[in-house]
Amino acid sequence: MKNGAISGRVAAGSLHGFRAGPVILLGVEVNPDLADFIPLGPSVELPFFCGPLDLLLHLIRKNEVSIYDIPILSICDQYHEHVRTMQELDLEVAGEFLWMAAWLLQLKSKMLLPRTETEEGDPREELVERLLAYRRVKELASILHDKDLVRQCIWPAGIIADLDDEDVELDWEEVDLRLLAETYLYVMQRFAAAHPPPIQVIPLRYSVQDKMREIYQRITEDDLVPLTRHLNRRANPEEVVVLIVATLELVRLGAARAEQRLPFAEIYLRRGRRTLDEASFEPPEREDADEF
Amino acid sequence: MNSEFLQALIEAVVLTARSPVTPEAVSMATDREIGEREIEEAIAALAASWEEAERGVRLEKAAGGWRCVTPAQFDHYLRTFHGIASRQKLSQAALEVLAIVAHRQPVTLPEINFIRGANSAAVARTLLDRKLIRLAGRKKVVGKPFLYRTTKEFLLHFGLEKAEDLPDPEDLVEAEVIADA
Amino acid sequence: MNSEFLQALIEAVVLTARSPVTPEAVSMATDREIGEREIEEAIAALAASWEEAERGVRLEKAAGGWRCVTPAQFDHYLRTFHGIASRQKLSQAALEVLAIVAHRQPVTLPEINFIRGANSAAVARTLLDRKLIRLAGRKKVVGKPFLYRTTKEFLLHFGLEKAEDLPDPEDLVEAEVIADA
Repeated sequence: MKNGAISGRVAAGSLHGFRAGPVILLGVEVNPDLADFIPLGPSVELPFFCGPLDLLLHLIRKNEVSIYDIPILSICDQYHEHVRTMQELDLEVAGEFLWMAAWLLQLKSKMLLPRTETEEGDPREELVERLLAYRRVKELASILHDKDLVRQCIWPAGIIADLDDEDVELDWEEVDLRLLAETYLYVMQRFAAAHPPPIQVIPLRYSVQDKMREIYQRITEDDLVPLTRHLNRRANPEEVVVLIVATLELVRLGAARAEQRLPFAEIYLRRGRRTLDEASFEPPEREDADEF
Repeated sequence: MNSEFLQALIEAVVLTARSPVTPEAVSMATDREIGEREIEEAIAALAASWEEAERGVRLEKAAGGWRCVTPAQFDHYLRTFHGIASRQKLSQAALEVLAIVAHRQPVTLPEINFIRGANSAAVARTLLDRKLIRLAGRKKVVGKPFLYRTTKEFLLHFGLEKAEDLPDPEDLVEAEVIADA
Repeated sequence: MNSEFLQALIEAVVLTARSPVTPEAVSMATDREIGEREIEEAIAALAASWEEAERGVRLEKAAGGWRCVTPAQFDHYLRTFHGIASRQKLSQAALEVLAIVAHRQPVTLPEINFIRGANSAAVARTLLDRKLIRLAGRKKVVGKPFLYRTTKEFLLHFGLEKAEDLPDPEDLVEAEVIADA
């Protein structure tokens, strides 16, 4: 009777053991507090499946068919229907669901074809094997789930012995490659923090005033300067930044006008209402200049 | 050393130890004056006496040794006292990956993915972070994928002495097939 | 809540607490169902009963609360026990030196000291004793310092065939690579 007892527990739906808990929409776990506020259109609640095999097992169970004799035609249609609903709900459908959909289609076509003598075995064989293996995993996972719930309520007791030195010690058995790598990265980060690279002072290679002069001269000569094309010729980002600042400064002073007909279209620079003399391009005096 | 003193000593040891206590280590602490067998018996007697009376702690055998834990009925009060709102439950995907690693260890991620029919990389990472699984070298096949094993933390969390103590899923499913027939 | 349950609850609290336990905090853990006075009495009764019998722990009043301590007569045994337990442990410093040797081998002690910002000679000696690192010649620089490498025992523990199989630490800590491998 031992077997009977176990099977009774299994058949009683321990495979569904996970379904309780938070509101779970297909593929997305939703915080129960927020579930009411998620606009979903018509209220569709689908159970959560953590993979295509999970979904297939659910369909087999729902249809009350044998795992060893899956009616591929109808299961395939239901599977596709389900994946379609997932897509209609705008839920991200993981690639593995689509891969299984393709496999089922292939099996369906094989089942529809008349069986030839030369063909060996049932085309469903591999699928059955994988479902059986997965069902075992789910069974064990269900046992772990029940244990997890109980074990979460248990606290390790222990007092700190006065004679212990407080150095954190690690169980050598538990030291794995990842901990070793994490420790290495931690040490190197600490080293980098303790030894910051020396600050390099790079002299400015472009001055705003020079660029203002350059653009102003071009506007005066050509009257029309395409800004983006002008900028594109400069590969150095430092120079591009200085050029843009210089352009904005010219527009602010009224020495240039910028025109754009359409969003994202070329920006043209024209002569402004003000004429600048050479003195306007001198760097402004700084009050605190003496301090440096 | 009389038996009362030995029991008190064991109590002091398990309550100050940071990981499960083996009778061997206690025996060594007495300079082998007391044998492992005697200590094992004393621990078992202590565990039984704590189980009988209403006590705030009990002794359990897990991960190859004995450790002190609180009974589940105090969880609510302890969480309030320690200010811990709630604990993160393991997701179904995490439980499936754990089940595969526990049952087939050492096992690689591609193998886990194949059995689950779903990508399990993110889940494996979470389990690594929670120290329920660990990396245990690389498999000597093309690409040298990492091998995974369960940890001592896994055994402690699920109250197991060793991973093999989990029921064999083959048995469970076979039983169901017999019932179906 | 009967008095036995309350005493057991107090036991669970004091044995999981990391600092002295006040009656007020226990009262709050019961949602003020039990008053501070009643809890103070229960703690005192518990302390007295532990004092009477030969026990591995006793309760003492300290810093405005109650805490668990081990009686002095067990000190010798506890010291020995924790000494034995720590033999299977690795200190954080040792893990750091091991990580540096593993990922930068061959490497000299002055280099390790420089990276860690701390003298690592004693730690390196421990790792040499445990056969996790080994000497591998001398570096041809001033002072000709010894070079360190990891050992076969090290590889065995991490399930690797050769030191070159050690993954790039950056990659290993990223989830994607665990998946690809």
